Amino acid sequence: MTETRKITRRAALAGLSTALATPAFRPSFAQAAPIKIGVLHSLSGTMAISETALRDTVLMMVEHQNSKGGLLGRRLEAVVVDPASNWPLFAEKARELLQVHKVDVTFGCWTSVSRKSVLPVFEELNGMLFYPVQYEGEEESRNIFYTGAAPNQQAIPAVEYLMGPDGGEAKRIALLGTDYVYPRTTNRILRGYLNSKGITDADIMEEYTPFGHSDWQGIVARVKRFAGEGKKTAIVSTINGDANVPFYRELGNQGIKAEDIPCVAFSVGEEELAGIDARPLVGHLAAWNYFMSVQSPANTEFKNLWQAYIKNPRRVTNDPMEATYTGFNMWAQAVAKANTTAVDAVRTAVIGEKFAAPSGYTEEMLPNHHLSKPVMIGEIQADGQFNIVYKTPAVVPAENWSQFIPENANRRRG
Amino acid sequence: MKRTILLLFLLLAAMPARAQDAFLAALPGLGGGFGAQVEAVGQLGTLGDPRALPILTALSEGRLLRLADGTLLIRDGTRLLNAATGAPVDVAEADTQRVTINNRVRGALRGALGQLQIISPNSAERLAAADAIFRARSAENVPLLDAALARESVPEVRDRIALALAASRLVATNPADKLAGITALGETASPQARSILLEARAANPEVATQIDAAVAAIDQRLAIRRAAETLFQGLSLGSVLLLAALGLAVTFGVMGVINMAHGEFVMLGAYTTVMVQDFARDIPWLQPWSLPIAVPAAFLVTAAIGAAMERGLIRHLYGRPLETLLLTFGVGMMIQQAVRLIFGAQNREVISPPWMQGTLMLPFDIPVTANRLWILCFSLVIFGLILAAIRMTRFGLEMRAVTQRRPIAAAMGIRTGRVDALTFAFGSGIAGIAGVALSQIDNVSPNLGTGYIIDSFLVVVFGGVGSLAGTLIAAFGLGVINKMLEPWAGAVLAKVFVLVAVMAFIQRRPRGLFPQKGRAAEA
Amino acid sequence: MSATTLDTPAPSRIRLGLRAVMGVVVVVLATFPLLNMLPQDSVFHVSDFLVSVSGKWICYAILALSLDLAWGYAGILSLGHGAFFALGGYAMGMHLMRLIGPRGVYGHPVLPDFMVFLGYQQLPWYWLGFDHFAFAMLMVLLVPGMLALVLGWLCFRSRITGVYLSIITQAMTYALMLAFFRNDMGFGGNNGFTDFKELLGMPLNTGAARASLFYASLVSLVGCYLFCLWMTGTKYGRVLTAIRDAENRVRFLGYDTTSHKLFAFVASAMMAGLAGALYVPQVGIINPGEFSPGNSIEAVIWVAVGGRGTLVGAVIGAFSVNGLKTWLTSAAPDLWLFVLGGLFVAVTLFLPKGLVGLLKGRAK
Amino acid sequence: MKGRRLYLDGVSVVFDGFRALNNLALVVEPGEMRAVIGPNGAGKTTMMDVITGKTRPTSGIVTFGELDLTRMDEASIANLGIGRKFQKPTVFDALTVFENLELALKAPRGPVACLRWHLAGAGRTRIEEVTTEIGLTDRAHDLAGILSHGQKQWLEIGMMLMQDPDLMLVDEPVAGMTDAETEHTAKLLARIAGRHSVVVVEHDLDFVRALGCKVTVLHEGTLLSEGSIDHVQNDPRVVEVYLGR
Repeated sequence: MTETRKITRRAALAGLSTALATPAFRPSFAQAAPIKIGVLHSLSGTMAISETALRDTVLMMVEHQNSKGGLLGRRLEAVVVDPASNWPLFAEKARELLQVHKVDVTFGCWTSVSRKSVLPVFEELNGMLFYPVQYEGEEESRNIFYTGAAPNQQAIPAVEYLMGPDGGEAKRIALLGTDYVYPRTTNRILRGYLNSKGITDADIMEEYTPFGHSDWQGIVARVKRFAGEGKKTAIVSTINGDANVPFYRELGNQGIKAEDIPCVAFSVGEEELAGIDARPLVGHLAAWNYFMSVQSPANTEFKNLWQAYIKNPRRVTNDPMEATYTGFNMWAQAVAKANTTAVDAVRTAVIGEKFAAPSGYTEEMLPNHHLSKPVMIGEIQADGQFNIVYKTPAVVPAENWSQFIPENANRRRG
Repeated sequence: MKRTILLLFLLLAAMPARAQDAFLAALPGLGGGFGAQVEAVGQLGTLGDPRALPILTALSEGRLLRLADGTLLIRDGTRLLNAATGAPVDVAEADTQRVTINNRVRGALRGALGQLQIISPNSAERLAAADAIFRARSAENVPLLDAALARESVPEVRDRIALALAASRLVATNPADKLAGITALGETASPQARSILLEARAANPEVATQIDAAVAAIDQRLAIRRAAETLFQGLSLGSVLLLAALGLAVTFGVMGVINMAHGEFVMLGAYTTVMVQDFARDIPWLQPWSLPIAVPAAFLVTAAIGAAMERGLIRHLYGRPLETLLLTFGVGMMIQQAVRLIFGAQNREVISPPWMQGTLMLPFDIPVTANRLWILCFSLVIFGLILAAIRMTRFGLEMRAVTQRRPIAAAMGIRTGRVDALTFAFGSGIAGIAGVALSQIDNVSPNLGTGYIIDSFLVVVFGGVGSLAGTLIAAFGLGVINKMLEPWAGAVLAKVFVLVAVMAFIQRRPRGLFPQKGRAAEA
Repeated sequence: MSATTLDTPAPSRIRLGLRAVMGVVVVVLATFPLLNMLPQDSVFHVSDFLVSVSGKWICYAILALSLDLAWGYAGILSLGHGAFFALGGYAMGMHLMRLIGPRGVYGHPVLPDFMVFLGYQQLPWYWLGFDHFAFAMLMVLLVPGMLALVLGWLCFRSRITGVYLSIITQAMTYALMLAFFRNDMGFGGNNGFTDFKELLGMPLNTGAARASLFYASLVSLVGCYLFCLWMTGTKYGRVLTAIRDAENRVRFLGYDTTSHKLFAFVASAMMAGLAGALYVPQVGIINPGEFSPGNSIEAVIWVAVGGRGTLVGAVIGAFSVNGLKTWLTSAAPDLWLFVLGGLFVAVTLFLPKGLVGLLKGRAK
Repeated sequence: MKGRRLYLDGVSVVFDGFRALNNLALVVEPGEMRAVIGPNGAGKTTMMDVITGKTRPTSGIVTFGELDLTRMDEASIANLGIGRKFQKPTVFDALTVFENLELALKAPRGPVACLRWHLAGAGRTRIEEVTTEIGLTDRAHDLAGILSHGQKQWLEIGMMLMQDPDLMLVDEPVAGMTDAETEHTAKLLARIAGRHSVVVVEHDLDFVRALGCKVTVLHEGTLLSEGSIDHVQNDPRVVEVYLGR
């Protein structure tokens, strides 16, 4: 009981301190005007569950950078706003960050729709946004840098693994996803890929559910039947956020074992597993570009930094946090190189910038504003961590325009 | 029992020296790459050396460690044992590395463990072994299973061994064995058996007709089972709706208070479960009881908050239901954000006790998931308790008196204010209990309640405001209809159809399935 | 008894005062785009951000006005007004999508990007005609109007009132939200419509376009306000008030209350649709989130905070709550929900007549 | 005088097994004034509900002239020329006395007609007449909500007059009135009676006596006795169930 009370007070203090961290309250004591970092992540509403950790990551990086003496001799200052999981509010807050607070760079967004909502604002006002989440691709903007995975850096290697000897040589694939653009696109790309590998549409099951879907009995039972038709079956899950807990529970309770029907997920990381009893899920898979269990000096540094900041051993690191961390460092390197925070200069400077990321690989910002990243497959372990069973020997450059989408042939080149 | 031990002894004694060498030779493979592991596991399984059992178990449970020189160790509690000899070793665990496996190794392990465990004296282990062999199926296991079947005395285990034998025979080369396997598998209602048969069909064209017949027989059984499954799924969804709606049936149905913070009470109930569980985490004897303890705890916590809210805020707004709606919406916002700040926005882990995990078999081999079955029963028990509380206690009597004729109840000496507070607390407490149940199937996050509020209101209105029985029937009815529509329409459209149907129904019968009777309802 | 004693008296000072407040609000708003053109260092300079955000608030004010007509005057508490707003927004969004033409990512001459991408071969029939501005504007009013007509007719005819009506309208917007989230509906699913290029030949990402949309919204707000003012000033307005307070009694006077309520509800839905249509080009996105029941409840709260049953109250409520929200989501990102939630609680408990009630109290 | 006859026969209303009206018969001739009395729960208000369309009878015939009232809704029945004053005065509190009367004034009732409505000379004169008749001229522009109980009763009678109905159903018009007001009301109703049919439900026997009309006694939803006030007062059955206690 006492422990809970302590947590309460600490959390309340944390809340208060972020409130005070906004420019209205804190006197500026630096000689030069501080460099302003916009933080555009939902702190309330449905997406808060995922995005608050990214807010914390950026705040951690700002603190860390300041402890190293800031950038260009100037102090960094975070401007945190809450777009409240409301897409038009994202656009409004983006405009506010750029026009009112005049931020030099923004880290933000999780869902594709929030990114689509702010994209015109960043383009109009020539801002700079680092977007840290894996997404469906099919986009390119001079004002956005994508530090998460493109589909070729996550989905296709994962399915390749499932179809290989270590993954169980799957011949039938059930594509389960939340009904929005990321799963739809990813599955379209995967279908194209699977067809090219000789898996016909009869052996592909595709099913979509609404956000926050909590009753998976029927669908899991259908997957079981689908798998009961004589071919080795695997599940590819693009189920988003909240719906995963009930999905995995149902999977566990209906006795779907990873040895029989492995399930590989693209949106389930350490953070999501922290909310589930992972024991029945051991052996199911996830594909990311980083796992907390990666053994590398850069990761150790990242994890230590995080624990020193958050002071809660239960809080984990995950892929989008790593992408935020990498993006932040690349931006800082580019600012140092360009010797200014001006967007146009930094935009040029950041291309080709390399950073030894916590993933253990040296990642590079490509001219298409995406990163080259390694691909890793992890098996869920009982403690909610991932056991890395596969990683690409080298980084994979991002292809934001997929070759498996035929319309990309007549795409207008921007 | 004695017989098995004797048998073990005999097996061990009869083991030729060559085989013992093979055991030691196979062992290092376990610490190698995934390919080497699969091979080594396969060898150890076929050798049937009982010494392999603890090693393979350790490997599957992640307790097998490796020293830099390749020596394998088993972690047994706090001790480290040499895998080959079983002798304790004095090494710091920090110097070791855990041997990791992947799904392919896991599959091989299951088969090998099955082979080794089928002679175990423990019937549960033999059952698990039979299932493992059934899944792993290999022609090599036929003699092993034949022997196991001959000495098996527990009927349930016998059945499973027979099934595993059938599956193993299917991959055998002997045609008679094959046919026997097909026939045995065709007598089940198991989707795995169906899958195995279909898999074998391509490889064995000569028995295709028999396989087809067997599959058809299974399909027929499965169709019946599927109907039963759909019904159960519907009832299960209904029980969730019922739990979520019961609290509202009291606060809204009986008192007429529109509590938009109802979902937040459900969420608080779930967080109480988390807190009870965290509290019990370090107290071993308490651990299994954390869920049962959470039920009254959640009731008390949410009831207290409900009572405070009623006394502090809602009572000023009686007779203005729509304003209560706005007020409680505001309160809901604050509760949600408070929880987010205190517990964090992330999902919290709730551990299901073992009796709430996995699948249970009802008669006629209808599989139901344990947590959902428990929640279904739980919802009915809670429903019964509420009914009893309202019908048979003094409090229930006063509650009904106050809600029906407030001034007269007051004139008769009932303290109406107290009854209001208690009633609201009662309804809120039920919402908290619902939260305990929902923590077992849904996310425990600050947003937990938001998803249930509209459904709950619809259930109460559909059933007839003020009628608990109506709420019960509405919840189960909507659940079953939703699940019946789902395979055709998909999850989203099914839900949209149900919503539209309820709206249309309310147009026809504005007072729901079971309207409150009498003139009082029209006031 | 001379007839003069029964002449209708002049509007009370309070009422005139409220109208004056409305006038001031409109005039101040009207200067925003002009002041925006002043140099940045001028004290009177209004930032681009304030112009664009207040353009959005004006749309919310129209929505609040429409809700006030239904709730404050006719007693129909709709918890689904966000649906009408969103439908108007979608109609406008469809027009804007058609105007993108071959400028989309995939360069298809007719199909919007998301359709190309989901493998549509041709435009679904319900998208036809939306390339014409006039048709789209008609749909902005007709689609919400028709939905309100059907739903209202069913509900009012079966005498569904009060809480029941609220719950049904809430279920309606919830069902629509679920349906629009489906990609198979042909409305872009969760991503909805974004990346608009132009409207009436005007590129949308320019200051001029923003100012034009701002003034279009302001004119619409004034138009809707005057329309409501006129409507509530007629005998029809008094019938509505009478229905709100004692519907049965009005029936016994021989009024067919169903048609009266229906008329108000449809008019209100159309206004909400108009607000949505003005909102979409300004915020640059429409997605099914606009249908979420929470949005509708929030709109009700604006009206409650401002003061239901007074038109000016609805407008003031929309501006003050949204202004506060804009400010707090930056100034206190972790705590703003407490402030807003607390405000709702305080208003319902202590200011049942809203902020306008506070003004009235002062006046007396 | 168009004069239509109100005719009820065999009317029963059952709420959940409780018979509020039981095989009730009643005839009110055009221009007639009728008093209906009975103890609490005798079915007086239910009878009014049945006539005005608020409650559908479980069985029985209710006609007004040639028209079957059981098939019409409240608004159509009101437009047919049946006005009602409720037991508990219900006026529109948020409107002024004048506006209350204006709403009741006989005029097209549709939404569009209301939007285009202008109060013309004849209507205004009529409102003035009625305001004078109910003695509320001074309060014409006050909100109805701030009137006294008696004044609300008057206003409601005024609203009924504005409708110019053929048949008026008046439920307990003098409840809560002073003696002087009661007397005034009796005179007013008597004056009206020549032009309209009136059914008055009352408890106050002195008032009923003052009306000087035919009296119907209801008991347990059925007709117990009918005739002059003296006749019913001497009817032993009436004495037993009502007056005797």
